[in-house]
Amino acid sequence: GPTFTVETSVPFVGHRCEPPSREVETTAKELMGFFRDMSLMRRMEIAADALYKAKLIRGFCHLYDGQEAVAVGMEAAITRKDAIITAYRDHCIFLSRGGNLVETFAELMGRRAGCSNGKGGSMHFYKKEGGFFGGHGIVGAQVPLGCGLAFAQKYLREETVTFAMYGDGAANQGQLFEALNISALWDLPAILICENNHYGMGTAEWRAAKSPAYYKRGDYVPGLKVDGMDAFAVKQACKFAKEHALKNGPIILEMDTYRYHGHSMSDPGSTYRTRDEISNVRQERDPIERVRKLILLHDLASVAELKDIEKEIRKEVDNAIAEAKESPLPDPSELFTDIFVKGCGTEVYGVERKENKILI
Amino acid sequence: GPTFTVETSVPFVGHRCEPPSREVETTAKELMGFFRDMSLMRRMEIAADALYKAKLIRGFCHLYDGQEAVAVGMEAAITRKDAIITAYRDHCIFLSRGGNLVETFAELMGRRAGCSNGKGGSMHFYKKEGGFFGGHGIVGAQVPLGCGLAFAQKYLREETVTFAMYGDGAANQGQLFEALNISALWDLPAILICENNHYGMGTAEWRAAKSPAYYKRGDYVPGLKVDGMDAFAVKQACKFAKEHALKNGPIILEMDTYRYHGHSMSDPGSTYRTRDEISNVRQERDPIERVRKLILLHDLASVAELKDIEKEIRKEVDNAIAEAKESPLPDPSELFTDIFVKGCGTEVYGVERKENKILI
Amino acid sequence: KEMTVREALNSALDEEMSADPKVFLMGEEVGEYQGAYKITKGLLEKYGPERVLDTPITEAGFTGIGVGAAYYGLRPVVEFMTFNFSMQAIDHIINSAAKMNYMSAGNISVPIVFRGPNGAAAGVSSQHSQCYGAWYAHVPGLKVLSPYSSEDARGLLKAAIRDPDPVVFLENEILYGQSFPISDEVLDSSFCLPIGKAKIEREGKDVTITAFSKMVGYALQAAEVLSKEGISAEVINLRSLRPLDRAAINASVRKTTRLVTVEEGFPQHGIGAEICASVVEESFEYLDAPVERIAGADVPMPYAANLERLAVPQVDNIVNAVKRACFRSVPVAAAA
Amino acid sequence: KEMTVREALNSALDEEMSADPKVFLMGEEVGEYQGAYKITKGLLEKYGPERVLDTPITEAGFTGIGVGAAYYGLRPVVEFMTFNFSMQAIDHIINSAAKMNYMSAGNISVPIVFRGPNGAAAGVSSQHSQCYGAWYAHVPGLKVLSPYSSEDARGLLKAAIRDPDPVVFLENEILYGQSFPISDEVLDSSFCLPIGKAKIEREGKDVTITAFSKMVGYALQAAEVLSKEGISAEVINLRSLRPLDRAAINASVRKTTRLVTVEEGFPQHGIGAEICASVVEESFEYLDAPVERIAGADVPMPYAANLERLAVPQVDNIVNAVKRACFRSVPVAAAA
Ligand SMILES: Cc1ncc(C[n+]2csc(CCOP(=O)(O)OP(=O)(O)O)c2C)c(N)n1
Ligand SMILES: Cc1ncc(C[n+]2csc(CCOP(=O)(O)OP(=O)(O)O)c2C)c(N)n1
Ligand SMILES: [Mg+2]
Ligand SMILES: [Mg+2]
Repeated sequence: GPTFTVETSVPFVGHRCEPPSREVETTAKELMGFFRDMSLMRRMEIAADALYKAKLIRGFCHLYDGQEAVAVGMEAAITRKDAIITAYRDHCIFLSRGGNLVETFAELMGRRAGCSNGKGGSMHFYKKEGGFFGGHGIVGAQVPLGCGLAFAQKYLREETVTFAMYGDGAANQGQLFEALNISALWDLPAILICENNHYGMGTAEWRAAKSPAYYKRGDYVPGLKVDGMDAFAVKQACKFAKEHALKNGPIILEMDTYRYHGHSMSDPGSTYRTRDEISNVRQERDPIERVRKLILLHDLASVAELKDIEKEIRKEVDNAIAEAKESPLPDPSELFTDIFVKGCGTEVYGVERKENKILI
Repeated sequence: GPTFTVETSVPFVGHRCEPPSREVETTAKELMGFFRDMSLMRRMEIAADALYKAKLIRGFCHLYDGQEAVAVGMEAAITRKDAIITAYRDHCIFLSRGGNLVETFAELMGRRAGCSNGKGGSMHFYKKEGGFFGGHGIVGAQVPLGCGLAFAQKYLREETVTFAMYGDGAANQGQLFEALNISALWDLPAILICENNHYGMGTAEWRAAKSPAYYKRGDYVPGLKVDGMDAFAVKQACKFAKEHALKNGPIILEMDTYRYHGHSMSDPGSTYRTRDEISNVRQERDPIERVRKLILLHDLASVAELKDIEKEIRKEVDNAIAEAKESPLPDPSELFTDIFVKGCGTEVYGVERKENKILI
Repeated sequence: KEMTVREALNSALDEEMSADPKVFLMGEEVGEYQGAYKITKGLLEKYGPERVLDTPITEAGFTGIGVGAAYYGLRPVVEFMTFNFSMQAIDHIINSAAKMNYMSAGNISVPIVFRGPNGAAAGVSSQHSQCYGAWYAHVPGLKVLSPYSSEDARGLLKAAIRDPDPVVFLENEILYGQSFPISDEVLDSSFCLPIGKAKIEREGKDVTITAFSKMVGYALQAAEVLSKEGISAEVINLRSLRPLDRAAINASVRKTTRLVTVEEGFPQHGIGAEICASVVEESFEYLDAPVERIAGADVPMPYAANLERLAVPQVDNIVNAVKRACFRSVPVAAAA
Repeated sequence: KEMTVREALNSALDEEMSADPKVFLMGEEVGEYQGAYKITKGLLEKYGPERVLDTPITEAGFTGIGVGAAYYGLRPVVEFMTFNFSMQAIDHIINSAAKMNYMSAGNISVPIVFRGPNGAAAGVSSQHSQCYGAWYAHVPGLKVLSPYSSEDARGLLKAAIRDPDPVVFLENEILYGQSFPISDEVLDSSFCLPIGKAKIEREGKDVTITAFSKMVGYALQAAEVLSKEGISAEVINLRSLRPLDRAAINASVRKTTRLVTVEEGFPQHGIGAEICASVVEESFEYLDAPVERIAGADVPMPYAANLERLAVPQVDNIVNAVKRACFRSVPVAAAA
């Protein structure tokens, strides 16, 4: 289809770099795709919330609703040969990298059909063949890991880049500064994506960071502040960053975004912020509504057609859940698989070591 | 005696702060004291080198010659109620905090009369009653520890500050950035002293740091670049920093300095830098020669009188070594002391646990 | 009277803060959020932000600051949201805290407590389920405590805070909400338990079961089952992993002649291995059967509910191990 | 022919780098400085700065980068200047590397080697002397190797680099300069040792001595002394701490009926504890005497030469322990 341009919600703010233009090229297909993909993510997370409340999902479960524009905008700017690594809030990134709903729900419920065969759970989704390296539970650890992916890309002369995603809370972690220094010294094609949703658990950004201007926190490393609720701004920034990183090494993108849910399922998400704050963001900045408006503005679909798509998605999600529920629990023998790629022919022990051991 | 002023070698360079004046007040007594103290430090370190070569000192031994102006300038600006913590290159700081030569040499030789009763060795000198908290072997770890001392000073409303010293190599450590952020959030009276001697072991600063402007590395934290070979510049900067820290929280002072010796005794110190570089620093910037010239310029002592002081120091050092050598090795029972302040009445085991255990 | 472990820990913190102005709390979400697991609930309000400090998510930085404050003479209580995150700061626990009094020949002591939930919770997978008991108890200079009941929690935490040495205090998330009967003596603010002493939770004569933390409850349940089958099990609640109460353990085994060790952590170089070695060293001739070790499976913790259940000891596993130690027949386990 | 352990390690790195372009080295001073202990000498010159990378002194950062590169399929060899500094990066070794293949159900494997000197050197005091053998061997998902001789060093390091899983490779600084006889077979570039297999260094029939790293040499010296007193000791060089070669250890003890374990690290939850437990579990009825554990003293490492000597096992200690295990009389130790 023909291309046309949309303008980002607000200008980019650069740190040690000339920010890209606010005019973003797009197509009808892309716009409709953004709508569909973000709506699917939204619906999937809402469904996960319900499954958790129904006790079909256990432990931690960190939902991404509100932040969808970051996932789809980033994906629109890159290819599957580029790598992404993120923290525990990983369901939607998995989806954007080619993962499917059944793998997602099955993993969340600890079933065999899950993307990690039920062994990883909510925080541990991976899809190496789609350039997705997880899914990490330790705050900040994914940043050096991501720089390591970028190291490998450069080592192998692939001309691809890695996006390492982390939160505003994680942005204070020392290992991030260590990895950034090394990445800058070695010109690694590493793009640090700070998803600033303004809270790390119950702590507002300014209580955890003396300087919450995360796009500047690389100091000697360039940065860009981006409206993370605007998929087109994200896309533009990621394109810019990829070009930059291949030529000049690391760059930080701060995505100004918001999580609608609490931190994880045990957090109501309402003790450290006001309901007003949340509903204001929903009304003024929601990433899906923004795209819906653009679609209507450009007459690419009618209100009713968009509703139909949403209905379809709802069905898709319901079907996936039903299918995932059909998937059995992992076979008990799975307890002992995947410890190593290559066993050593020695015994591995279960709880009752006298009775419960196998050779691997 | 009457005060007069001397000018620092070069202007200070400020980062997010207005640097202090180059005019430094001093007295004859202070100048003579600087000469004496730095000469003593120099001589002590040279003697340690010889003792190491005579196999009387074992393991690591990191010498401070070349960097003496930092120790004496800092001490001149503060009181013993202020705290200092440093890394393994700690002999001279111990001295500046009131430690004596016999304790130093005895510790280096692992004798009972050592400041740590021979149990710590070169890297582990302490003198809590003099406000000296070590002596740490793990690169960078002393920085958060120092910020913790500052936390305690503030908690106890003491109106004192802590100087946390680290090298250019250590300056890239993530925990430094973590501690700085917390110190800035909590307005801790913590002064970070980066002793930039331009090498971390065999690695030149620019090979280890994308941005070797260490006084700026606090980003949102103010900093000052100081000629660390000029005791008066150091004194002026430390006075300035103490006032700043009590009012506004942390600040970084980068001391431009140089180590004459190799990193530790196994490093000849000449493979990664030229002999020319070293001798140039000795000729142009030596901290003792600088003070000697000032003394002569102001007619405070004659060339011969200064030589006499040096001779005296030499004797003092020799005597201390002789005395330290008289000190016996620790009693074997010391193996089991100081594990805890308060034992639990349980057994502690030696190598042969059946034969060699005691109740503590 | 009953009290949950959460209340026990909270009241211990409260009382020690009120008794000694040098005691303060720091950690992620300990203040305004009232603690990720609500252990510090109400303390910010009561003691103010100077003594209850919310930190950024930077364990190395804030733990180093805590240890430094202890060098200066304060008494920090550092909370790790879970002990998994203590690995980010472990150099400060080992090199800055544990070894300091020794290498300074007593010049600088380190009165600090590191506390938080340790080991497996429910459904939190590989990175959030590790037991650090054996690692910390490996290291001289540390005292390592692990409470089971509300009495333990109060008495040991108060002891830890009052102690002049660094203490690692390993709690269990699943126990936080569990209620235990509690006496007036234990509720008294002067109450304190000795460090380094185990508690015989249940006397018995046929076999000794050692356990700590949540596994004490499982061991007691197993003992109940076994008593119905005529086996009298003595259950030792270790309470202190370092120093380990070797005297109590060996005395019990000399009486019962049989030993089953129970822990949720990984087996190799675990708590059970040390207890076994201690008994072999000190009471070899008393042992009438091989020591039975029950431990977490030697695999990273899986998420799926059925695998997770297989990965940590259940009451049945303890019962089976005791029967093997007593040479009773045991139902054949499902093939692995 | 003879070869030092340093040369053995260097040649193993060289050969594996030349065989597989995905192998690269990173760490502090590994390049221009030729390695703090010269293990990587000449490799920068030969393979260039893209494959031999000097890092800043930021262990968490560069280890994370190494692990990430391994996720992508490279084969990093990460040097810690000493393993004491691995604590700064231990979260990446445990949570990012060891658990990854499991929690991703095999989607992401981690072919990486973490290597460097471990344990006590000479006169380097508390913070620079810790043995991390037991800690790492506690954790599923890791393979943990510790060479003694030049043959071990070559064969095990080559095996580690070729292995698709994360390997912790614990060297010993004092052994670097030691020479060992070496055969043509071992010198061949195809030479490789199996992971998980111990080596009987010396056959014997009266007592089994297990050891690893530098302590193998001490155990062999002790065996020599003992043979003169009519005691025939079998010396097992563990080589692999995880997986532990329980089969070899138990087979030997079943033959000799007596066991002495030797290690330089801290005793509690140490290597000896696990070996003792394994033998009690599998060969209890064969044991004719209590197991004797020889280990580092349970204190931080002191600096003074006399205390340091008391803090780590000496040949005499091993001889004494063997005699006790064999019920021979032992000279009375100096009172502690
Ligand atoms: C090292 C470490 N410390 C603490 C935690 C517990 N924790 C998990 S998520 C989280 C908050 C992180 O906030 P942020 O980085 O802003 O990401 P967000 O959850 O907002 O996406 C905390 C404290 C952890 N997982 N790892
Ligand atoms: C965490 C850690 N990594 C590595 C080392 C080994 N090491 C000791 S000193 C040193 C160089 C430090 O250089 P710098 O910070 O510039 O201080 P300087 O020695 O120049 O005073 C290194 C790498 C260590 N002690 N701790
Ligand atoms: Mg956040
Ligand atoms: Mg330096």
